[in-house]
Amino acid sequence: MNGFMQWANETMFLWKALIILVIFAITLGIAAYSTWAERKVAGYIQDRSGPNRAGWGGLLQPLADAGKMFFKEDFIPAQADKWLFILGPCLSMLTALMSSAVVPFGDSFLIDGKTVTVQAIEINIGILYVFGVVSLGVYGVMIGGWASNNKFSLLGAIRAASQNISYELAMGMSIIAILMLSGSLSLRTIVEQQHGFLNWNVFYQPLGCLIFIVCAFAECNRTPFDLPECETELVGGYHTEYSSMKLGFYLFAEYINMFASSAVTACLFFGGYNYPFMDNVQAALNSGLGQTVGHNVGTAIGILVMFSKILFGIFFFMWVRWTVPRFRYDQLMNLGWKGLIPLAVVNMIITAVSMLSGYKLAIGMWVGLIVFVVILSVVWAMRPRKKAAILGA
Amino acid sequence: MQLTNRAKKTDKSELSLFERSYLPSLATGLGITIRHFFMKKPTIQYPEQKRYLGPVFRGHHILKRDEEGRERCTACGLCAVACPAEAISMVAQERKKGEEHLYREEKYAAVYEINMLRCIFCGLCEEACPKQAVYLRHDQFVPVFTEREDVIYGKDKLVEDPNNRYRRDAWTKEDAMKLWKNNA
Amino acid sequence: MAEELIIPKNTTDALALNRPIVEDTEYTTLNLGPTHPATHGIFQNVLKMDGEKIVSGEQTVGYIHRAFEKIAERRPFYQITTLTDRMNYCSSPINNMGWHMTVEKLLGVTVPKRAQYIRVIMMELARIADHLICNSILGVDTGAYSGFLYLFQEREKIYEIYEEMCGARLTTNMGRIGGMERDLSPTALKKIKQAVYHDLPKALAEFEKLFNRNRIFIDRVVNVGPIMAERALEYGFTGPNLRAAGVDYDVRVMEPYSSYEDFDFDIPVGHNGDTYDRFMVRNQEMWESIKIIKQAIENLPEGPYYANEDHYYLPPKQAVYSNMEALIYHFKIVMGEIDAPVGEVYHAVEGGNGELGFYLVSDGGRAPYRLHFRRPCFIYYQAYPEMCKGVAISDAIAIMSSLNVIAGELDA
Amino acid sequence: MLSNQQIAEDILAHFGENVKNFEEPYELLTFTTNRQNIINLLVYLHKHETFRFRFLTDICGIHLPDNAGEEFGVIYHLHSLENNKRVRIKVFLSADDIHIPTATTLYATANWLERETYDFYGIIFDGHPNLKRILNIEEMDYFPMRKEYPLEDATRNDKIDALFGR
Amino acid sequence: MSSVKMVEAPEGLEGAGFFATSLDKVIGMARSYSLWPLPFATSCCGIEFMATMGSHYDISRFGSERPSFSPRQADLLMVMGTIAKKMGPVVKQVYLQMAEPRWVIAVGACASSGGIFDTYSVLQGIDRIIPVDVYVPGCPPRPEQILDGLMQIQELAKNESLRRRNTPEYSALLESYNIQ
Amino acid sequence: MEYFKNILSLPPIYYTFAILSVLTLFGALGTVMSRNPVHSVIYMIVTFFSLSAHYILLNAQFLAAVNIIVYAGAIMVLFLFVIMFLNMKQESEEMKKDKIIITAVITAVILGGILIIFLRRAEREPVNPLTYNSQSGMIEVLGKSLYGEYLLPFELISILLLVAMAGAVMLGKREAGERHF
Repeated sequence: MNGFMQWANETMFLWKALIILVIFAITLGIAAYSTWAERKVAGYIQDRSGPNRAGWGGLLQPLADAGKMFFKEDFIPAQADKWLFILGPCLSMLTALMSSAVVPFGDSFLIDGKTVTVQAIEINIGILYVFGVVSLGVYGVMIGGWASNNKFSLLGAIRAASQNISYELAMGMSIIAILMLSGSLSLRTIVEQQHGFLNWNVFYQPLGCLIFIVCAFAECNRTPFDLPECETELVGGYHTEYSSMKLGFYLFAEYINMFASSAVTACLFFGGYNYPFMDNVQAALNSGLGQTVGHNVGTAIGILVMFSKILFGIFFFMWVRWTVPRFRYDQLMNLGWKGLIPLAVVNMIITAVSMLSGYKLAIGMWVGLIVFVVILSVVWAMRPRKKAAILGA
Repeated sequence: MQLTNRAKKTDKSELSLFERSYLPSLATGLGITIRHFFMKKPTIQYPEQKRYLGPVFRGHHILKRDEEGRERCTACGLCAVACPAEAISMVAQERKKGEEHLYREEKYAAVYEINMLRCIFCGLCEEACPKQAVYLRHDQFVPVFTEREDVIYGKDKLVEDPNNRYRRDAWTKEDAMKLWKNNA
Repeated sequence: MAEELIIPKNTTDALALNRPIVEDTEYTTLNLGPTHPATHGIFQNVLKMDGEKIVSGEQTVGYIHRAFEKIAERRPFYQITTLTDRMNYCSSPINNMGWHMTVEKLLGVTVPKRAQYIRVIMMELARIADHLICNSILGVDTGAYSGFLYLFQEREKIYEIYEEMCGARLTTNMGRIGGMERDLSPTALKKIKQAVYHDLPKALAEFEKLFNRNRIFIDRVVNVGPIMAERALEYGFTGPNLRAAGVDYDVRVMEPYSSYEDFDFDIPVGHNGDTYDRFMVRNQEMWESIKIIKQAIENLPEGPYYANEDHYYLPPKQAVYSNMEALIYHFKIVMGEIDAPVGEVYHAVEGGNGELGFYLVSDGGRAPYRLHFRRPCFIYYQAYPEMCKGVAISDAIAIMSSLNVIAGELDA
Repeated sequence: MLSNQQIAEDILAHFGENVKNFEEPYELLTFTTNRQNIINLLVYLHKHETFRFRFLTDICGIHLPDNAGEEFGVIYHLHSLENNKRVRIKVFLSADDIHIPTATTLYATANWLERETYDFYGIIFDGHPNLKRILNIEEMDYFPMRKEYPLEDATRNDKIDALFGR
Repeated sequence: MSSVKMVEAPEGLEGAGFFATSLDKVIGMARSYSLWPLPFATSCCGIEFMATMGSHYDISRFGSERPSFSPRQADLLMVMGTIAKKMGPVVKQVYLQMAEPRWVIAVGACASSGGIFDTYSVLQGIDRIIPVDVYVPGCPPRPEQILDGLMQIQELAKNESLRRRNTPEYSALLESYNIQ
Repeated sequence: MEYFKNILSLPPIYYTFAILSVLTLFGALGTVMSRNPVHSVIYMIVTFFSLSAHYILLNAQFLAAVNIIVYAGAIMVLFLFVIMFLNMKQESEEMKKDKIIITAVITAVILGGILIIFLRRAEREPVNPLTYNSQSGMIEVLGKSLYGEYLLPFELISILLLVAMAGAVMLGKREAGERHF
């Protein structure tokens, strides 16, 4: 027992456990309130007021939904594969919750002279971990969709599977350019490299960022890529047969995924917990409050910045959802395989060339991009044309 | 096939490279939606806020009384005939002596029932009534029902309450037109 | 007419309600409907699928068959409006006026100019309302929900106009044999002006910005479910769906009724009859309708809003109460005892979905002897399996909503 | 501009005895033919160089129980879009032999219209690819639009029929 | 927004730092603000339901804007429009597929009683095949009336005991409709 | 008894290893034994997971992650995908059972024999804790050796994969002008 205490003391086990718990709770909380936010945002975008009866401004809405779902009849269809039917939503929820483990939400706190990083686990293959977890996320959907023994569910599951696999490729390739820049797989290192404002990867990797965000939409099954569950085609898609809390898990997992992908996007491209003039702020804090307290307050500000980025990311997900129509299955595949993957390769080449050229990276990237666009336009202008310049001719 | 000289082809011109990149339409779309995000909402907070339904809205039925509080209905049955849903039924009765203060005409409806779930609120009964007795209120709905037994409204629910008279600006369309002229 | 009615033994519910639902367990069939969210109204499409591709399809209709034609044989002429209102409920005034014009044709009544203009205004408002729903629902079915709610706000304004006119929003019952039930009130006129000069153009322009050049949307609808003009004519297409295929057939121009010859408007036609063409034609038609309404308001003639025909048009209430002759007419009209001539008449109007025809056979009685509705939806929906052969299920849904199949009209 | 007179004369010249009862109610040329000639007539009008009646507007049935020997009618409305001209063709059938050839070979539209007519009146269209009920349930064993069947659902019990006019 | 009626806290025992309420009430309230409708729209009333979902009336204020077209996920079956006899079995099937607790609104004259369509092909009210909780009159009802119906269902949900769906009375009710 | 005492005194890592091994074997057996192909795939995923855990035990983080991403995350998804597609069609008729059993037994005997022979012949060098490089499974070391020492085979494999990909595309493109769903 003594040994354990010593070990715990050395590794700051309790603090770490506390941070993990807090991150876990915040993830769940944000996901729960994302459902409320989604309804509110949808309402405001559509000139409605959204839920406003359950509590002030409808704030109790997620609780009402959860309460209802818990006490709803738990229904397993007779023809369904019982175990897999239960396994599906659990897997979905599990993988969704796992992904935020390696996200650095803030710098570090100084406690008792020891440094506690604001991150659940720090591993040096952070991106690969995220990637691995994301690639598993599709199982929940596939298994659930298949086990329901319903044609609409199965179609949804199949769509989900092919969509997720396809977009993972483009996503991975867009990340490779980031890895080339940073030379590390650790999310914390990548975030630390974007210290300040102009160092954010989005300025070095605009194209990569775009591809990554598009893929994030696809991986989260959000409009315009919500084919696995699109209401007007497949009724409910993979979760057509689900009721009660199992359905709740699926819906919840979607929001957790949104949270996780916003967090990862913020870390990879938007500087994570970094914000403009943070050095000045930190210096002012340090001189005002002393080293320890100043550092901790600075970290807290960083965490707030990180969360505001994540929340904006979630808002962006919703904003896009209520704006655009969705793709068709084959168009989605075409976009992934014939659009995003080649673009990601181009992005890699541009990055590589600009790294080798030795010019300041950002300039090299932008020049490369402009050259690419010019070439593309020239090729486009010289393509053989048919007589009638109408759509689809 | 050209049949007239008024045909006009719709626009179906090809997309430019820029438009093909998805980005311009996405940007305009996002612009439109965010503008709506900050717009004033037209939502009516219904149970608290009620909307004026227009001067001739066809709502809850009412059997009018005249100025002296007598029932106007003479049980001629025209409303029942005019009703496409056959929702109105009535039993006529001769007015007895001493009931002149209750009924305006010599005959009156002893039973007057409307099946509120059959009724389609088309207003034909109001139009058919020669005695201006039956009206569809412009200010009140028929409430929702939870029991099948409640849906047939008898005279107790239909006849106007003398203490809480139903008022409207114009009782006929001719009156309404006069009103417009006066207001103009 | 047969003397005695034969009561069929099995009109009881039992027969219908104990029907087993036959579910096909073979995987490759997909039952789209009858309660599928994209079938808006209710009809069933049994699709044979190869993965996401539709190999063949067959529709079952009649899920809300309400026997309009049978009811019409038992109702006096003026009560049939309540039926026509519920036929194409997205644009009920058009059906309503179409029916009244048919009866007027039979009776030989001439409607005053003002009433005709008011009818045109109402019918064009209805056309806008109809196309608004169709186009915005196409948006919903392709995944963009917001446009639908933006346009529905405009529909709400059209409802307000109806409500001002007649007191109901959807099933208006606003026409009468020989004219209109009510005159256009100053408030209604103000609201119409506000709608056609300000709100509608603004909302439509915004909607077009949201969709017309949006590549995701264009990819979803261009070359989806095209139907060539010749085939469309064979299938009896009319209205926007035929015009999308390039045939400029419009009843309003070919056989003008209700003074349509007074108005200057274009007939938008499409290129190859695909979903995009149908969408664009409807969009363009809304602009044309706005044009027509503007002209109608500007040239709205003074005068009576109903024909001075004591036999068909109810006398004023005051007169009924004081004037014996008026009372008799009133009774006769309400009882349906108008002197209808024996004869048959076919009248067509340009409904929201195409040529809406009324074939009326009268034997001089109080009700039509036979009344047949030529319902455009019913006729062109036959082409659906052919149009969705070989496309993906998402396309099939886009095609269905662009056809604007209204279940009430489809099933009669 | 084509006049009804011209069309009528041309048809008479071509079909002679088989077409009769030419009328013009409300300026719509109406005439009657028999079931042996209806398809020929439709084909003739369809192929005709100047008439070009290529658009089938409508097919519907009618029941005339008091018309012995001709109890049922099928009414075709044709439209020539180029000439903007409509014609109405009627065919009457006896209740004992209620068959008529299908027009689906000529018009795709006719398919459902004929099915509807069958559904309502029980008129059998010979050669129809899929002649079964369309609007009503298939178990139904009568043809509801015939005059001898009542309109109402027999189970309604919330109205008083004694009121006059009903 | 102050004019909006908010949820009132459920009645319970209140004391210093102590607040107890029966589970029934809390869950009833949760259910009532999270009624996911299954819009079974067949005709005109369906269009009015669209209006109810629209910006002017906004059914989402009551937490009911998520239409569940899958009967498993729906709490409230809103039958809107004429139900023909051909459709009857489908309505029943959908009702059977719904998970408890489930409520049914018959919106409009046609669904409630057949309306003007007293004909051989139309079901004279859906309460002949499934139990109906609330009838909304009108043809079609205005969105306000549809909202009234929804609020009535909310009342029912709030006051329903968690055990109601297991009681013999309830199974007797279902039995009378031939539903096990 | 002695034996059990030995077991109890083993360091905890051995327990982990033992549990993982049991899990791996359980997954593997499940893959083979389950009748439902979808269940097989899921058992196989379990196997891959426990294998990845083995890699982590060996301090090969990169390999573990890649194993999950590539095998569990992509290849098995494709497997499942294909199986779901197959299941849509009617159940294929049952094959002759005894033939399968005979074939399986013969294959198992041969495979087992080979394994046993090779394992017995194999010589293992004991790990020298002094010279052992704990970073050898880490990504930097791996990358350096892949792009340095083994550059040629690495590039050759990539070309091979490219060729295979092109071939797959060609094979997949059966009908010209057909839309792909």
